[in-house]
Amino acid sequence: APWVARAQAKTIKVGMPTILSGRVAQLGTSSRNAVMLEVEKVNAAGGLAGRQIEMVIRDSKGQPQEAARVARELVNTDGCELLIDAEASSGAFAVHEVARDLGVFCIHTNSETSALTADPKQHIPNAFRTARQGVHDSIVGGSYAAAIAKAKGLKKWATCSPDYAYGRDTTAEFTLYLKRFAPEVEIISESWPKLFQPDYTEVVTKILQAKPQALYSCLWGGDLTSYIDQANIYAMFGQMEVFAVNMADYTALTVVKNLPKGIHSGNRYIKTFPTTPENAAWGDAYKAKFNEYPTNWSWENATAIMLMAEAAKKANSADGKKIAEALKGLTIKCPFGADGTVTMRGDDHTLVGYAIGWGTTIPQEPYVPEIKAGDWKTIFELEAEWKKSKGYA
Amino acid sequence: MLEIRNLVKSFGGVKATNDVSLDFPDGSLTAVIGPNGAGKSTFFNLITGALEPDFGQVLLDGVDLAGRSPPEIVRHGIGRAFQVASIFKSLTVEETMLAAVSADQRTSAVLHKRFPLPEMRDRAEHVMELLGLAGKRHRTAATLSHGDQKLLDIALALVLEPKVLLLDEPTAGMGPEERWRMIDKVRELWESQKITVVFIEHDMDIVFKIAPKIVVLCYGRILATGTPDEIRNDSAVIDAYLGTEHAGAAA
Amino acid sequence: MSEAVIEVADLDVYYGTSQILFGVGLTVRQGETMALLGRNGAGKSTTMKAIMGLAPPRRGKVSLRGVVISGQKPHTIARAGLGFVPEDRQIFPEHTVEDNLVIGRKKGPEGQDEWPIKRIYEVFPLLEPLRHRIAGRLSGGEQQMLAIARTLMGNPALLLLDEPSEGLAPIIVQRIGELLRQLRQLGSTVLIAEQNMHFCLGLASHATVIDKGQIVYTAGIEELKANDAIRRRYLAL
Amino acid sequence: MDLDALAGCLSSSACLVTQTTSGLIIGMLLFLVAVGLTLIFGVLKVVNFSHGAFYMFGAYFAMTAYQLTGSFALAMLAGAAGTAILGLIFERVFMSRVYGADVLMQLLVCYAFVLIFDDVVRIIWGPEFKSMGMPSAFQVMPLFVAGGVVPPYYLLLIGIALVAAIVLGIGLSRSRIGKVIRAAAHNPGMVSALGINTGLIYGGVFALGGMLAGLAGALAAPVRSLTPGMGFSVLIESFIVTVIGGMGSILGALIGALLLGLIRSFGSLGFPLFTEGLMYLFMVIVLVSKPTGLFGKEAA
Amino acid sequence: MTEPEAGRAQTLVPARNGAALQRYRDVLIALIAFAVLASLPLFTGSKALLDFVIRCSAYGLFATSLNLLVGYTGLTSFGHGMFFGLGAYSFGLIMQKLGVPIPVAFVATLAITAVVAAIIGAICVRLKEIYFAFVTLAFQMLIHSTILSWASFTGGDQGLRGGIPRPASLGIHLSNHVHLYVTSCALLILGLLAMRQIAQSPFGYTLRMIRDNAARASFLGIDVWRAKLTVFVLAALFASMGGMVMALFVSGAYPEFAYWTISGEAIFINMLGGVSTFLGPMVGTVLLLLLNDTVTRFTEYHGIVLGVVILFFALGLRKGLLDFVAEWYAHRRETGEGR
Ligand SMILES: Nc1ncnc2c1ncn2[C@@H]1O[C@H](COP(=O)(O)OP(=O)(O)OP(=O)(O)O)[C@@H](O)[C@H]1O
Ligand SMILES: Nc1ncnc2c1ncn2[C@@H]1O[C@H](COP(=O)(O)OP(=O)(O)OP(=O)(O)O)[C@@H](O)[C@H]1O
Ligand SMILES: [Mg+2]
Ligand SMILES: [Mg+2]
Repeated sequence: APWVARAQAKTIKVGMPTILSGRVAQLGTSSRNAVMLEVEKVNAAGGLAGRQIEMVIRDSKGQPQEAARVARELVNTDGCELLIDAEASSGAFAVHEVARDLGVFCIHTNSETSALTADPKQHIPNAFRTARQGVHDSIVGGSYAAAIAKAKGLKKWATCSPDYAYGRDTTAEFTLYLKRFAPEVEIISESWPKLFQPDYTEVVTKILQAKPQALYSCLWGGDLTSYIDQANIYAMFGQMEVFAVNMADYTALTVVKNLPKGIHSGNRYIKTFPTTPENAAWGDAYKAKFNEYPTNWSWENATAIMLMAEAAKKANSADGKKIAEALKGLTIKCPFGADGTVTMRGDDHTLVGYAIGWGTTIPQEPYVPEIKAGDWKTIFELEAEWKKSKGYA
Repeated sequence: MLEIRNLVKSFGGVKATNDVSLDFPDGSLTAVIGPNGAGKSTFFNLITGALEPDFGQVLLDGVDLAGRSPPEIVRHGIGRAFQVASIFKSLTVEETMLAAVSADQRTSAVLHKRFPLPEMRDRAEHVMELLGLAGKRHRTAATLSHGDQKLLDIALALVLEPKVLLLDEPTAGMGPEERWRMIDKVRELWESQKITVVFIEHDMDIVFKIAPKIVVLCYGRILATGTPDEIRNDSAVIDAYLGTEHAGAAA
Repeated sequence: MSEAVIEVADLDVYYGTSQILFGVGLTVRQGETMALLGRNGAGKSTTMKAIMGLAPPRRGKVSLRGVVISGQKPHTIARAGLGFVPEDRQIFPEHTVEDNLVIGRKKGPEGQDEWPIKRIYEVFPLLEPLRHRIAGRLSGGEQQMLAIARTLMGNPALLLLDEPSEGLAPIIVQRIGELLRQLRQLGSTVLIAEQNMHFCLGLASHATVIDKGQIVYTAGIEELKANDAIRRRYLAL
Repeated sequence: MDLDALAGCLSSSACLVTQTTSGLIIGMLLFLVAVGLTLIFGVLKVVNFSHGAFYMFGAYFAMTAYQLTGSFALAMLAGAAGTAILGLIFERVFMSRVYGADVLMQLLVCYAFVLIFDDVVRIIWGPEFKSMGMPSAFQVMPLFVAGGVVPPYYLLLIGIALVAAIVLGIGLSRSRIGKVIRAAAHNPGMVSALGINTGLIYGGVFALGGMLAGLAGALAAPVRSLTPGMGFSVLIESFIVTVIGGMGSILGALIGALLLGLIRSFGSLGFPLFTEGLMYLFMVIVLVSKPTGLFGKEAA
Repeated sequence: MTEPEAGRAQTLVPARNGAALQRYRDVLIALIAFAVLASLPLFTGSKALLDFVIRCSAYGLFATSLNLLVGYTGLTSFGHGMFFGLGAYSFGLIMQKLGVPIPVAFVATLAITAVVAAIIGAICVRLKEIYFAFVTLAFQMLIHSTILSWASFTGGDQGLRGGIPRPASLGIHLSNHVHLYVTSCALLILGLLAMRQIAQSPFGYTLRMIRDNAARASFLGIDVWRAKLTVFVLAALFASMGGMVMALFVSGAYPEFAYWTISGEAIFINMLGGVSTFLGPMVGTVLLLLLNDTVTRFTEYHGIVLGVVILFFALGLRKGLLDFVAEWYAHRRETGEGR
């Protein structure tokens, strides 16, 4: 019929609820930037199976009920056929329910909560995730930290992480793998500041009291920089080794004025890791266009567009169902891949093979000169074990 | 009969009510006078439960009410009006009356019927007529004149059909004409309703004219009790309160 | 005839949408004590508030020694030389007596400073021993004296007194009467609103009667005492 | 729950000193914000929901001044003076129009400005968080007092807050202007009838309150990250402080702030997962046993 | 007596059974409103419009219930949102963990809310004014903290995951969009009708007395504490209903539902719409949601836009929209009749 032809020819609308205001607006904005950067490329190359992508991006203010509302509206009113869910935790679960309800194709790009894809109860055929996963991070971080603990004899550890699911789960998993690789380690003190807590004085003094040899923290963003500033004036960094998984992120690295040397951190997005020209070029292109470095959320969203484009090509269709089918198990070339590729794992719809590693900071660019890459083989093994222990597999 | 026995109340160091004992027989009309700060309003507050006495008894027909809550005391039959008219500013006169009746009929917590219930009407109507407020039934209380607000306050006390009515300066802030109209109304009520009335008043012309019995409070104590003539000529009262203008000789 | 201290002309005042004053006009001259008489709700307090700028008039003007003051803020009017003692005294209950006085202190419009605190205590000897007491714990009469004294601290050219005898024991009323007579002898100009006729007639030199927001009668005090019709009709005497 | 840690700390003098000073530090900064709040409430009867925004502006002004001049003193001055001016304008142009209206209307105006101010900051300084950095003069080793650790910068902070507390406390109770302000709190109409410009007092009090919050923001800027909306959590805590202390009482704000600081510092030892809840619980307990806060006066 | 008074007096004198009539009128209006809303899906295919009405139901029930406290009783609660959250969570958890029929979960949630509200209310209503406001806020934050900390039960900050099951019962399939829509409308209308009845009952007038002058009310024999507690619990029930509608809409419950900002929004809605008319909060709800949905489409600086709109209401009208209209209308009628 003629109207089908017209529908085929017209643009395809992709809806994207994200957080453009409030405390994490910076991250939402960086997600939007990355998406726009990639969409331009895809459109220049002919679009999704011949249809030009038109992004419809809406602010959810970080409220789950708004995220759900916006997602529904994007599909029901604005005629979006695909969704990119660039929400943090609870918003992602809310959009996930919308995707379940409406059956619309959806890629979660920012939620690192493992359960979102690992838990079979959450599984729906039309939803995927391109965000890094907490458990992957912890396996790599744990083994890295264990090696240093062994080498330097760090037995007494303290933790200090934000008091919400991400902070608690990541910390628990990190210590799990740390102890697995270095059984002599003992956690002697735990602190759980609130998310967005402005003042960490009591936390800092508490840790100083405990006199640990090493400290693990998954504070991030402004909370991490506040914490560093406040710990600095207590001269804390000279007294223990610090492992802060979210330190090596440009949002934090470029902001801290007196960045202590030698903080151990996992990579978030950094243009020097993986050390490939593609990655460096992508980082520079982003910086040139938006006058700031990409964030962790940027690469995750960019990857989503790359995957969608590739899947559409494979399916030769922009239809959500077909893209979803093609996406399963799809491996594409990608600047953020550990070996130059990333894969959308077929059985649990989550991204694997992305670059993941740890290194230590210096106060100026490139900030983390050397990063030791994690080993995906170990990750897969331990992940499978972890899934079993959680009853997911 | 309302009997007060050894009532004591102090605020910090000040003994606002200091061992007061008084009897108010059924159907009596008594004026309470005394210098500013003598403890007159405090005395009323103690009787009505607004304040808890430190010591002493408030016996109404033999039941001790001292220390009970205002709603309980009201339900035993002691109503009061206030020195500064205490009303519901956004309700109309009629609504005010009806709501007060509702409280007295124990229907103030009824949820499933519409306000007003038919059985509230007659009493509210009666008291509005009695105090001449019927013509202003649809006026919001806040827009009433000062005198009408005081009347409404008294109407609130009356509509509960109390055995004892305490009026704290019912004529305060009124001009001479309204003052007399108000006090005539009080006397009329007293005569027609056969209730016990106790009122506080600073206008000696009024007090001496209508009160058969006068109690003088001073520094929390009873300085004197008696008929108008006795009080007028009591030298202690003249010194503490009356001054020369209202003293016996002048009257 | 002595100089007019305050002239009020054609004052209309509204509370919200209801008009309270209808073209009120009156004049008080130097050294006079003018009584503003009328029933409840006649508009006495409103007139005073309008003069003070606390109830801004919609029409008409108020001038103080020829200078128009209506339309100004209350504090400007007070600085121009008006002193106001309101109906319910409005002392500052949490401050001490002396603090109340200190808050009221200001120079007169011509920089005169006729009422240093020492003189206040001379005129109000009862206040001196109470100077460190918390004003909220004073008796009504003491509070009334304090309110008058506090206003005098501001060296007003004209004193507005709204029902100074209200709610006070007879003996206190008597004492305040004596005080006001004393002030009058000292040459103060006073506008006083009253319901208590005994009190007022013995004090004032002139009287103005207001009814339903309109001035209905103005005369010397002796003339008013002689005019039975007016007294009966408007003052219920 | 970790009551052993708490008990262990209570029996060690070093820990006691460190945690007490840490409570003091938290409390004093909170006090600076809360005292402005309580002052504004005490005088204007306005629950200033936009107070956190003044704290935020103080921090941003200080950061900008510091970046431009490199002088810490100028940065503090910019934070305090800038917010004072902002407070004055805010009160004179907007708040003064809703006096006498419903309390919730005033709240609404404040709330509108919370929204507006946050976006204004976002437009001027960007959505990303910033850091001012610690001036090198304070990048020194912390002091050791009786086994406890105290950074010199925090000593400065405590000093400034204490001076503010004393000056405000004495100023309000002794000076004529203080008496006038308290009187205006009670009865603005009468105060103006005595020849005092209440508008000026209101504006002045708002400016003073804003300035104190701004100063707190400026003092916090070197050790906290700056972001739009940063005033928010501080605001909630200052509300708890003022309510515990009794709305309108300066002494109450001081005691409330210190108590809250101590709860935080010792609570984080004993109840690391419920420190926040502890504050609310404490507030509930205080209000249930004393319905107008520790030093609050019964509303007349 | 001025003319308008005379006019009103006449209409009210024979109104002996006017009270009952008024109730029939309210029921009639409710039926018409429901009929109009329920037939909406016949005329429009716009799912967004239906979504909008569902959200209006949730927020409308919640905001109107707050007005029972704020407008009718003079109790300004900063923590009313706790019952919105409580409703959403209790309902969600019951459905997820017990799998009972929806009406059972509905009633059970109301029962839970009543118990919790009675306990919290018993502590709160003793306090006055700003202290009441803040102690309710403190309780809300306590509940919010609990939801966050008790992650094993509530899912912590991630909310109730995995959706709320919506099995059919009584022939209603809530997983069907239109069924959900009609059910929400029915709950809204029933809730509003019930609240209207409360407001116009003798108890409603007791509340007004307490608002104006609680001390005087107690001297009329009213147990002020009990009346306040009763309305606190009643209001909580309707807020909880709103929370359940919201939980059904998003098929989940999130800690944001119990955060203080949700209370703030309800206050804000009340101020926008007006607190002295019964339907003011409903008007405010529609206004705020419309504003929110349109402004967020066009700018991420919605704070400024929203702020300016609020300022317009607060400084320009100085009252809620419906209050303003009502006053304007009354004024017009008065001057009109005066002529
Ligand atoms: N709640 C209270 N707290 C402290 N002191 C009080 C309180 N109520 C009254 N007082 C004090 O008790 C004394 C008696 O006051 P009360 O109001 O009974 O006097 P009164 O005789 O009614 O005076 P007036 O004729 O002026 O009304 C006064 O000194 C007053 O300051
Ligand atoms: N705030 C107000 N709002 C509306 N009407 C008011 C207000 N204040 C006073 N009125 C009305 O204005 C009229 C004049 O009041 P005003 O107080 O000036 O009278 P007054 O002569 O001082 O009476 P009184 O002797 O009772 O003090 C009265 O009818 C009163 O009801
Ligand atoms: Mg009294
Ligand atoms: Mg008057």
